[in-house]
Amino acid sequence: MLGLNAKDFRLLLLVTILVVFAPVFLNPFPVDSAMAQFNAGYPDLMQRFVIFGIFAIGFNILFGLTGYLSFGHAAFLGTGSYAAVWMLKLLTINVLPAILVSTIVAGLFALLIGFVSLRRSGIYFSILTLAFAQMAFALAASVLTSLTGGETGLQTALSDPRILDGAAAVAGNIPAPSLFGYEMRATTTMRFGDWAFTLNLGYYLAGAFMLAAFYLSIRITRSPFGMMLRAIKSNQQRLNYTGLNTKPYMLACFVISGMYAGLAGGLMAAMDPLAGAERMFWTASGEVVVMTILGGVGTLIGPVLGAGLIKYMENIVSKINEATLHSWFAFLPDGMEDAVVALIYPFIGKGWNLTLGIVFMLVVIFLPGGLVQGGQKIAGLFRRKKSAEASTKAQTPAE
Amino acid sequence: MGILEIKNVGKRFGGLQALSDVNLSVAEGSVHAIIGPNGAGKSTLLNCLVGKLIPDTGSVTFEGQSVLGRKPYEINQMGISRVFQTPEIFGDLSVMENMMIPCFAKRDGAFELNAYGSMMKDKEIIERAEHMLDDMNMADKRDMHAASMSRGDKRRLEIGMCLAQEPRLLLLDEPTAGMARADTNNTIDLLKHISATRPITIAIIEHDMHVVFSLAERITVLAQGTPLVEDTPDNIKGHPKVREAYLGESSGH
Amino acid sequence: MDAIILQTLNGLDKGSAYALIALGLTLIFGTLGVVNFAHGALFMIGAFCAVTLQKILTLSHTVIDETRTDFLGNPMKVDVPYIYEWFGESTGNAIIDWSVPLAIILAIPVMIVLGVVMERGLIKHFYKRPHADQILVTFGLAIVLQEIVKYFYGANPIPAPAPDALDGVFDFGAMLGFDANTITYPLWRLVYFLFSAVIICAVFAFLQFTTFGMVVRAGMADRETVGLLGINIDKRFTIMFGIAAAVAGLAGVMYAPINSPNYHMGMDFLVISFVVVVVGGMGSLPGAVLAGFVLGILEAFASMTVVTDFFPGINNIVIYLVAVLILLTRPRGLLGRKGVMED
Amino acid sequence: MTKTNFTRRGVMKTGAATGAGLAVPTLFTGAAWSDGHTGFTNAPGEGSVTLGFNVPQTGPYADEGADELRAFELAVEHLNGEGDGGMLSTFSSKTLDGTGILGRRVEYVTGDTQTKPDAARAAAKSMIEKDGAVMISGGSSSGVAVAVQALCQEAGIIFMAGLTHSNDTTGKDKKANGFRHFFNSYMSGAALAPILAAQYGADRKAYHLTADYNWGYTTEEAIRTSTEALGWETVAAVKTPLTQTDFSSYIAPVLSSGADVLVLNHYGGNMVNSLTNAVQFGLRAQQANGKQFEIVVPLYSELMARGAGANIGGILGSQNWDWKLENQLGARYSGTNAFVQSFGTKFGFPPSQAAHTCYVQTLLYADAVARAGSFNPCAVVEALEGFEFDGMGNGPTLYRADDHQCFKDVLVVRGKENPENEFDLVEIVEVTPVEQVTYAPDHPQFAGGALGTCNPGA
Repeated sequence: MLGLNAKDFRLLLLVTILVVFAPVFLNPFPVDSAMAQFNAGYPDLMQRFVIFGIFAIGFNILFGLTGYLSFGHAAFLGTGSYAAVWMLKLLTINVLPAILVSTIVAGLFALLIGFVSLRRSGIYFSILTLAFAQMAFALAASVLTSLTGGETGLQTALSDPRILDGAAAVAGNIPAPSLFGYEMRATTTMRFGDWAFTLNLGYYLAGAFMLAAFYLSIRITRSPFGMMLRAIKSNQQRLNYTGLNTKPYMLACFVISGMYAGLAGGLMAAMDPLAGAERMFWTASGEVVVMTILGGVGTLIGPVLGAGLIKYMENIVSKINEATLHSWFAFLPDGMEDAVVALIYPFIGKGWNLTLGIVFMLVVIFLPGGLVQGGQKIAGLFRRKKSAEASTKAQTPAE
Repeated sequence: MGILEIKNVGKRFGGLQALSDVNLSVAEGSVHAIIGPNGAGKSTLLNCLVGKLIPDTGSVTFEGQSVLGRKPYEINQMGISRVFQTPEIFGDLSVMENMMIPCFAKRDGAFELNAYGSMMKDKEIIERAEHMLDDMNMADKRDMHAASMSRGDKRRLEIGMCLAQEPRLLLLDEPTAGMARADTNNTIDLLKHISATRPITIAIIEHDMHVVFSLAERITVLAQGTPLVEDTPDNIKGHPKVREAYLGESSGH
Repeated sequence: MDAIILQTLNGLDKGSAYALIALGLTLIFGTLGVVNFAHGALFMIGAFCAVTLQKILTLSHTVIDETRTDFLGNPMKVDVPYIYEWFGESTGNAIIDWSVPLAIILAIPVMIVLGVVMERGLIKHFYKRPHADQILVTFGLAIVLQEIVKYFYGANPIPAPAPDALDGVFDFGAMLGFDANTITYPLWRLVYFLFSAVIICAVFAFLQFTTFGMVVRAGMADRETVGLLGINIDKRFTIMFGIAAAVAGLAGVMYAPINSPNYHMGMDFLVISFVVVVVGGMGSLPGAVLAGFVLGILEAFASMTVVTDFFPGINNIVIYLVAVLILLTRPRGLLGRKGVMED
Repeated sequence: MTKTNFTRRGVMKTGAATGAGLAVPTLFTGAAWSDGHTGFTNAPGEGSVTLGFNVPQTGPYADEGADELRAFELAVEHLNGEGDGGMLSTFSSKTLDGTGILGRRVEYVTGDTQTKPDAARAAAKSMIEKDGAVMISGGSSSGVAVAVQALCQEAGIIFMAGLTHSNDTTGKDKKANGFRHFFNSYMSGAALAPILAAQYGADRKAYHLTADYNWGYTTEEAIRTSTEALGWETVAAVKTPLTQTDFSSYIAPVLSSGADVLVLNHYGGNMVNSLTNAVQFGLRAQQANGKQFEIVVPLYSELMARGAGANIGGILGSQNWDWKLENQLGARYSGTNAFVQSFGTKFGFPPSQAAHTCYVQTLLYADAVARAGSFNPCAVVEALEGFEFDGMGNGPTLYRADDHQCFKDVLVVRGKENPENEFDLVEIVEVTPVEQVTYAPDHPQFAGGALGTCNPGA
């Protein structure tokens, strides 16, 4: 189906179901229960899941397939965001041109940086990409303030010209990004008894892009081009002596990966019209590296899982405060309640970074292949229980 | 006029004259061995042929075209394939994929942005690759992880990958180094078979006299960066200069 | 002229911090091939050794002073350090005053133990794992170390001043024949520079002249061969890890008076120190030191207004710009060896 | 626009009423706020109202964020009639009676801004979309304030800024739904300049080091303009990178430049480091142009002062508020002691100016809602615009309608040479009366941008 083998198609189907029903899956707890704190099914976070999913998928095309570790990938995300916000300011509040232009601009930027950085390999390549991204950050935050809005970031404004639809704006308020008049923030809530599920247009647009990006990444991985990229990771020397020029392969891969990042940046701006310099800081580049490794390098679905986990921690665990803890454990006797709260408190709220660090270490120590391997282990357990059908199929790469 | 013509090639590394005034002609369709003691410049010469090094002086032409200044992949696309001392294959890929890559390189050239087509649906490539695996007697290893094979199989696969490109000249750099006797003999048989069944020229750099004398039709002896003699194996065996420079020390073979 | 001398001093001073951190990092990263994202955290912990000693020395018991009131109008609680009771107030104050240099004594064992525990307990299992896994585990570790420090000390910087005797400025002008007060430089920064020079020399001497150092150097060059010789290289690498941690920690202790330590100071240095190591050339200790000083001096000069007037913003990017230029013209950095971490 | 009125509490009620059925999305189109509690984003239900407190919990400003959070907690307590009531007793408006806001119990959610505009917006959005917050407050940088303010405008939520000092927040980036109680760069300049001239003389030569980002620019401009108007000369203004930690190479050339005052337009970690470095280089001990060399830090904060330790001794700067204000300058600043008392009793140490502004903002919001009789943002905006109040610790204060900036007295403070404890690090030098720091709404330093109209969302 769709040019995919059965296994890949099943994976795509699974991801599609997850994306479509995410508002349900992510809100498993009734709205007023104590556990509602763990619900993640609100528009902003769901948008972030899929957008960072796109970013990580794109990064994985580079890192997972070729083994080239770019430590400056956030630069393309940032460039994409700036390009998108400028389109929203200058051309139209419709998000499609913004997303398109952000992808193209990030691709061109990646072409430039890739052309230079790919002259080196290994750690030298990583440091070159890092250096370019840090320069982009530093300049965007200071000297280029007129172009980037500096540290505050670039935003839409009442005075924006918006050549195509500037006149149509409601007086006194900046129009929200929209798709042919349908606003990205348009939201409908469906209620089933105590449960509420939020359906948001922006999320579904971003989700559609994510599915397309995911599908494309499967196609790339299974294509001759993808095989060449894996061959570069495996043995670049042999590839050269097999009459293949690795340079254009690497550059094409780098540009594709940069365009994914640009798409993610463009979508971020389309969901929320703001682009800040800190999106290009090395920690942002490091974050996508960590997402990919956490999920499973070189796997198709891993980076999306990694992105989801980190964004979940950042947005859910950081919001649990002491008062919330007390409300959870109110059923315990007073002394015990305080003890339990005191025990958990360092790991939540302002301590969410600590939990994040611990999760990184636990995953990498116990699941060397990332979350995907964890999933496989669990799946393996179930399979063994079901029957002893030993599927000793040949190891398929890049699952 | 041979298929490969090396004229007056010299190469210097700092104070060391690695090659000087090397003249060599490899006849089309022959099996030509280049032997010599350690440090004689064999590997340097080979690297000059494949584009890894550029000689300071002289010329190297393949089928009348200069190879100098071209990148390894360009030289390969001209029709020269190289087998390495330790088998260089794509260890992370399956055997089949290993074989498909040279098939793509042969058909699509040095770069083709085919990022959307499915590799497993390219009938032409798959047939070619499977045919080559059959040829190499490796059809049963089709789905194996290449890195998990024995050294002999890796060598066999590497040679197969080179042949899949249908090169006119196959360069082998000590193809049996570090191999057990049985694997060595298998490799000799394979190369003999290749030479007999294909319109291909083979140039081989070798240390192991057993291999050299089993395979070569002509032998060039290299010593201190310069060719000493070139002749048939029988004549080389008895040549006093060669004994003096080389065979004396490697009589163990 | 005086501006140039001053900026050179600044460059040497920045450079010595970079060089010290990069030196330790290159022992781990450049030679063991372990991408250690926790190295910055080790530097930070070093600085907090100074803070901790200061806290220990000022451990107090509370006395209620009925004659004064606090901001709420209650009787004032006054903290009296125990050290006053043991040594008297003036000696006690003198000891507290010297807490940063004294912290070296605390930092050396703490850092070596931390380094060894880190290597034996964690890093050891990652030598053969991909770099990606090393990044994740050491990054996780860095966050955990950082958050532990934040939990106990807060996010705000904590001042750890230099001893009064070393807190002044040194007048170079008089020495070099300029007018007085034209070229003055903080004493403590000079101390820092000399201190790093001593540490750098000590590490080099250690590697050069001891049997231990010879084996380690051989192990860096060819780990397998040394292993075959029956020398327990792993154990020595553990010790090397401890030394690297100690170097980072000492760099941190002595840095505390220059900038008040805070829990994220390690991350601020992490990226720069990787750049320094790579620009110096993977696997080269002299390269790391050289690159540290080169980048430090260039950073200092780029901040001069004559330079920024000519190229606005250059002071924001100089280190990275220079790194790019060096890596493009010298494929393996300044003094790098072939084949280390190139794939 | 199809934006459903999404309130968790509301959901509960209607959910119960309609049973397990599938609710049809309700469509609201510009309902007038006067007819009650619908027609705007996150209209609270009958029982409670949720406020969102968005403060830095990780990163360099985490301690400041923690102090803001304490103040919010306290404000919520007082609004709900718990604790000693704090400033409710001194506040000139008497609509708040300790029964929550409009009879609804105040609940709150918290988020982590990480002092990054992106993260701050994510946290704010989560409060708006998930928790149904009807007002967002807090923050400790102007970048964050500007970003979150724009978000709140878009979403139809009231934003009560926390610590943000850049002119832009109520200048070129001002928004109808956003309000700032904290003072700004211009006010710092206007308040400091006369006192600097009085203390150090009118013929000083100043050297500016400025953090290379928006807040740095506006502060430098404000201080330069104000001091130059009084006769000072600006020798040089050098921008320092945002991520700089060691300022030695920027400090070293200061002495030889001919300047006799160094102005550090830095905040937070930047300021702690640059001031520490400047003192290290012996600037404070030097003579230049026959005068004592001086250092000025336009924006002071207690936490920064703590980080810089003994280095702040004798250094002048400005503050929005200080906990000693009422004790030292009398009843004009009433409210101060009430707040300090309840904060100190609960947490054991005096509050910072960040805590104060967050506490006051929460009360001001609650009061505006109570006076308007509605949570509708447009009603709140109307109630706050031009609102004059007193008893919140800053003396008589005006929330100006033109730009939603508070106008009140500004403190000039000096670092104590020998502080007794880590919470009493500055002494109040003088208070600059509000008239001297007031400016026209179209002042060039605030040019560009427009409030727009209030947005009730939904």
